[in-house]
Amino acid sequence: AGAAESSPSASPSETAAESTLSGELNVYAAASLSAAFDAIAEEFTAENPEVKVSPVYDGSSTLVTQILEGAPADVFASADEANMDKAGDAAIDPALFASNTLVIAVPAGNPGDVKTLADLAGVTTVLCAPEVPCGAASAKLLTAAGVTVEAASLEQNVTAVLTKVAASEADAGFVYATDVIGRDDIEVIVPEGADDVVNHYPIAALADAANPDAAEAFVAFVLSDAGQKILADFGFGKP
Amino acid sequence: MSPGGARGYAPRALAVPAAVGLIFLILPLAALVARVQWSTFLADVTSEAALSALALSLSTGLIATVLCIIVGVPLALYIARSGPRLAAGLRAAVTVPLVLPPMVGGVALLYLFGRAGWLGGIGLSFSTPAVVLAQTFVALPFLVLAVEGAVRTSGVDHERTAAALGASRWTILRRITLPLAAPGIVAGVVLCFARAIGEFGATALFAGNRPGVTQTMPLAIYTAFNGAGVSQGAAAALSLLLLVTAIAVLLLVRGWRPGAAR
Amino acid sequence: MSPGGARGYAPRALAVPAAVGLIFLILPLAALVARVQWSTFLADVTSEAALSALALSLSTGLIATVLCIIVGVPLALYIARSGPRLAAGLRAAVTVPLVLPPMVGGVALLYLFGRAGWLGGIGLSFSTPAVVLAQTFVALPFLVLAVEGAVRTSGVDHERTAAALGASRWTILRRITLPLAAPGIVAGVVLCFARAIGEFGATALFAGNRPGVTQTMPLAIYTAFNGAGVSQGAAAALSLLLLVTAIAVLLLVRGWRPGAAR
Amino acid sequence: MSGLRAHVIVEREHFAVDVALDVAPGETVAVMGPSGAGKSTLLQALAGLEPLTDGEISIGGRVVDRVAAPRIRTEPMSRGVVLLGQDARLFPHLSVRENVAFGPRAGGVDARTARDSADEWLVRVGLPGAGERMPRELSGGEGQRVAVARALAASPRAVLLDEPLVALDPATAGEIRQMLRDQLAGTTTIAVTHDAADAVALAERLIVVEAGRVTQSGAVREVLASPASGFVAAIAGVNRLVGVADGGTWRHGDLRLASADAASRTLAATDGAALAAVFRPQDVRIVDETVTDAGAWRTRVTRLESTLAGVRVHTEAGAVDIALADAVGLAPGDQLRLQVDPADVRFVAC
Amino acid sequence: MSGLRAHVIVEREHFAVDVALDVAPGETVAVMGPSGAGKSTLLQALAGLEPLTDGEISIGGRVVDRVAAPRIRTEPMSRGVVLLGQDARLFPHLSVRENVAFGPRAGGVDARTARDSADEWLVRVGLPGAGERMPRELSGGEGQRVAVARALAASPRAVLLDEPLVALDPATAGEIRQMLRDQLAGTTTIAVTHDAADAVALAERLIVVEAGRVTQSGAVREVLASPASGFVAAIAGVNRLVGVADGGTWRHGDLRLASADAASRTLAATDGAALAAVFRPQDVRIVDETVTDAGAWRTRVTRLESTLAGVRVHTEAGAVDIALADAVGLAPGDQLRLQVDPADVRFVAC
Ligand SMILES: Nc1ncnc2c1ncn2[C@@H]1O[C@H](COP(=O)(O)OP(=O)(O)OP(=O)(O)O)[C@@H](O)[C@H]1O
Ligand SMILES: Nc1ncnc2c1ncn2[C@@H]1O[C@H](COP(=O)(O)OP(=O)(O)OP(=O)(O)O)[C@@H](O)[C@H]1O
Ligand SMILES: [Mg+2]
Ligand SMILES: [Mg+2]
Repeated sequence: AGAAESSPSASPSETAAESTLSGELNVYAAASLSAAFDAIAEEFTAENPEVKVSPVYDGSSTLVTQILEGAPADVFASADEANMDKAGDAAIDPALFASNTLVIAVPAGNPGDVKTLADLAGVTTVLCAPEVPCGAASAKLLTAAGVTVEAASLEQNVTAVLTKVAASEADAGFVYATDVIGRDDIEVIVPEGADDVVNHYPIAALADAANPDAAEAFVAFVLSDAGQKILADFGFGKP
Repeated sequence: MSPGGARGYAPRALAVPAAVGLIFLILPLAALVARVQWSTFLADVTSEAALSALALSLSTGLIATVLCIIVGVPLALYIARSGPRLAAGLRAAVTVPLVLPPMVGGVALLYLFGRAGWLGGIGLSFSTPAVVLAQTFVALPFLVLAVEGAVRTSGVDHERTAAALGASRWTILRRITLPLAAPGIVAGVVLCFARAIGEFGATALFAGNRPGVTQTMPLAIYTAFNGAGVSQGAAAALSLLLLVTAIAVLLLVRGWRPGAAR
Repeated sequence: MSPGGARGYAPRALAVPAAVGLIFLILPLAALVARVQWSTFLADVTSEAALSALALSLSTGLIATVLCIIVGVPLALYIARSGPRLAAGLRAAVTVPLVLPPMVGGVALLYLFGRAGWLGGIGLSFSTPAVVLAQTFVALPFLVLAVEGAVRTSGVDHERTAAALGASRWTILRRITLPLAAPGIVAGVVLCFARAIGEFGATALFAGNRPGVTQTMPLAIYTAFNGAGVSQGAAAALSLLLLVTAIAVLLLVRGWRPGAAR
Repeated sequence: MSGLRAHVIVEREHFAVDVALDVAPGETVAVMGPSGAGKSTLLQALAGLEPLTDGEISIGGRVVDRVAAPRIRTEPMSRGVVLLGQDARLFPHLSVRENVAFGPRAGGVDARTARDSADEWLVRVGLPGAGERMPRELSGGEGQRVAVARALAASPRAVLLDEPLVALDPATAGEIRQMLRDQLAGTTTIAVTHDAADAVALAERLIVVEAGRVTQSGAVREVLASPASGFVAAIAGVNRLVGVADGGTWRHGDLRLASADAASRTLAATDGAALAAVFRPQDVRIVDETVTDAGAWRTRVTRLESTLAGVRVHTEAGAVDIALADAVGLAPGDQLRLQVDPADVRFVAC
Repeated sequence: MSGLRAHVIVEREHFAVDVALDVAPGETVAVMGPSGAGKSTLLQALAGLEPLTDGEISIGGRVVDRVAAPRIRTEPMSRGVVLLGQDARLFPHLSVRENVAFGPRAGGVDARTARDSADEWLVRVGLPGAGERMPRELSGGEGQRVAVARALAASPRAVLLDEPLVALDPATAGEIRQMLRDQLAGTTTIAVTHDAADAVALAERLIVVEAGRVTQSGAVREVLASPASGFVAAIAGVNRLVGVADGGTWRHGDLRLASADAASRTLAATDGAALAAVFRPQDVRIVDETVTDAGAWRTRVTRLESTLAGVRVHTEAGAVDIALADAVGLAPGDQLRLQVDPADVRFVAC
């Protein structure tokens, strides 16, 4: 499920050769992108040594509010399309650059003995609130599977779900695949039908960018093969 | 009380920074109110979710405040009457939950009372008592420090006089110490209640966000704010609702206007 | 001062709730400390990001506290010396930012100082001054209410005596009013600084989360906590760092141990 | 140095002060009156701590307080008047020396000079070396003396003293009284006191305030010698019986006194009017029932009071001082016959 | 009703109290002493507000405080003793009635009864109808009286009064003194006072405390009549000159007094020893330089003090009371020749 409104404009090597970009580049990215974007920023800086990338990570809705109120952002990478939509005209031609799928996280040792989506109905399960992206996705997944889960709590974000699971407070919860990379206190079960409920990440340079050229270049880099490879390394799916 | 006397002799020029402070506190609120979508305001604040969150906030906030008073006033008295070294240590301990970002406080509570925690047996998770506990944890320091300051300021002379008249320790507490420190205690209770009712981070992590059970007003506001596709008007409306209610409660509490003395 | 006297006559049984309160405040912290990953602890707390966040937190926290003192103490004095009705109204106004979930406070500040805001021209948002402003906004009420309680408790008699000795209003303020209310002012400053340094919600929204510029310790903790793929050990370690530093600062401040009187 | 001229009217719910006074530059005036008469209220109004309901206060010829238009209200600190209040109210967070140096410091004196002058004042009030102590480490009398030192150290144009010698033993009080006399010579002073000895020792004039009004005023000894009210008689320690002048004699019940020398003019001039007879209890004798001389009367004992000199027997009509031995067997309710030599009696209009 | 027996030792940095006393059940004892002598410290220790450094206190035969093992320390509220402190310290947040009713209420009396008894006490201290007022609406003397009422209303087994009549005018003080006498009859009482008249009127015995020690004690009049120290002479208002007994006469400078009747035994018994001569200033006369009779001496004027009766001339050796007119032209530094009738002199061992 990719969107092809934008195409990679230049290969990384080309950019490096011609690089006349400089200055500071403020990248506002969803918190779940932090690890991946740190790596991308490093790579990007290697190619554009005069550009200093300053990533700012927070919840997408917080970031979009700030952008609308004049935050000095050049690039906005949202964790969902709804928040990118809120940015409206402030974002120039948003492009999808990654996707993420839900997994069932259970505490190490799986005390609730969860194996399938159906098992969630019988154990303490926490979900994201339906208003937030991960909650909407979880609901979609459960509905598709025909499972009704009485959530013990409707968490505000994925981290809260993870925390509850890691603390064995809940026996299971839906989180994104990328959230559990490298955690040894959590076990992951990939539920059936997860691939049908995919969350897409859009990115865009911003109309008010103080450094529009670099912003455009950064967006291009994320969408380039090099960028995509890094994202894949951090568990993100193809856009 | 002569007016001149009761007002003391603060320099008049202080009115300037005082006004600056007041304006600084009020202006953002005005900006917030200006952004409320009045078209959906009524619907927003009378939605069942909003009202149940409000009811939950008020009830848990009040219970937490009462709990804070029960354990906090004794703790404040104890610190106020300790020597300087012990008092400094105790104050530092009390300051801890204040400095901790509430979110971390919530995690700490989870580690303590969670299923896998040291006191996991209590089975508090995802329940209303967990909300109260989270609020108590973050609000208690405010009560303790404010009350301690007031008790220390009011001194022990009147307590000694009461003891010399044969009053028991409990009588002294009830009729002398607490009434004399009343302005400070009122301040402490206000701080405590306000902090409890506005508490978000610790509650979100420790108690979770279950409508009707643990979804307090701040959680509802946060949800509204983060809700995809929803404008922030609802969040502003809910904030206003919380604000007005909290202040109404505070104004209703009789002690809130301590006057000079009864 | 005789020890018996200085300690007053609080009922001994109060030691029980006081101890409960103290334990309740300390135990979660212990649970948190128990979860710190000591293997990565040193690396976590000495990372450049952690240290720059800490420095930013301390500097902005201290500046915000100073600002709060400058506008808050006058405001507190003014409220303390007002009649009961006016005082109640002013106190209600001061309570506003306290009740507002900090995130909403951040939104309000953004509405006020943001691009489209009434004071948008100043261009404060998303800069270090914005952090200070956010901290001041959320911490000011604590200072004001605590100081007001203390000033009210200490009364005006000594001010009148000083006036009758020919002291100017400023002299009275500096040498009588403030020293007499010192315990309460210390309490207020502690509350204020702690709240400022622990401030998260309003800062996150109003100032943003830019490392080195607006990423204070609580934001760094939040980022560590929310960052994908990272365990919460780093967040716990950072919390501990913040905690220890804040308490060290508070213990260093001389007035923090007011003793009985100078 | 500046005179003080005032008409102070302060009205409270159940009480009003209405006192006019005029103190010449450098003069010391004593104010006496029963408990609750309004003395402290008067001083506080003069100092600017109590707002006037009406009236006017001028100090050194300058109006500092006026209720009528144009309204004037100079703040306490700008009046150049120092008030030593009835409570010592030392500043608890300042050392004794800092307390005493407070006034000079507030008046702009540099720290060193203020400190030295504070130490001198502490010597004057008999507390050398107490400078480092904190107020809570002082006894009641020591605190009172520090308060006196603090007030005087402020070197005011005028001083208002509200019972400066209270809480002091007679020996210390005598020394401080002497010190006040020396130090206040030439300073306009109003001193409220409950001890006639203070008034006599310190003041030129005495103003008696009762229930908010001036009931008598004049040279101290003159006022004490001709008490216009029972209160003044009590502070002067004399009997005061109100009777009528009646053809050259004075009558009160069965007591008749003929005019003796000096009093004759008064008696004659006020024929038919109420007139008070004033005489000292020590000039009264208990006499036999058989004595029917002039100056003898029958009365009933109301109470016995032990005094330093012996026993004062209070009766329905005057008190009599007797020796301890003579009081044996005397009890309230007993009938007595008393006598006074008309030569010892002063007649005072009332 | 219970006696009080104590040996109070309180040590402070620069000061120590070491006083033993024994008050019989129902007895009233007065304590006098210079400012800072330790009187208030003594009362506070007895009340339990000041910890003992050493010693023991028993009330009604029960030990309530003992430093030596087995350590005992009964709290103030459990001693059955009420202390009226030197500061009135009314509870500012309670009405006058609630202040007075505080003790009874704390003692378990029901609200109505306590209220009624408070009103009765207010009548006794001359403040009927003041029950609804707040302490800050009282004058100094009114506050003092409310504090007295509050202390007595607590109906204690023993009462400790620290200057109960301070801040009161003589007329009111007389009434309250009488009231105290009536109300405290039969209650064990220790009253600190600065006024010998209070001691005479209220107490059977007088204990003089100077610099933390008892310097004299005994029946009130007996102590005042034979002052063992300058302080006691000052409170008794008498001259006290220390000289030596020398073969039946007493010498002090050029003053020689032969034994007069009663004193002869003392003089003879203490030959060669230091001995104080005690006589009243009003018994001294200023005489011509030519008078060389016994009982005359030369001395220099140190200061003049105006008194109610006239002028008291203080000299290097004793004071003399003279009439106002006679003081004209007299100044400090003048040489005088004084004389006293040996019959008016008491000799006191020292
Ligand atoms: N703040 C007040 N409000 C109402 N009445 C007051 C207030 N202060 C004093 N009074 C009353 O005013 C009267 C005069 O009080 P004031 O203190 O002037 O008396 P005083 O002459 O100094 O008496 P004392 O010798 O007892 O000190 C008293 O009846 C007192 O009860
Ligand atoms: N808390 C204290 N710390 C140190 N010294 C003190 C303290 N309280 C009183 N003193 C000293 O102890 C001595 C005795 O004080 P105390 O109050 O007993 O005197 P007092 O006899 O009551 O005098 P007064 O007649 O002036 O009230 C004084 O020298 C005083 O300075
Ligand atoms: Mg008075
Ligand atoms: Mg004393």
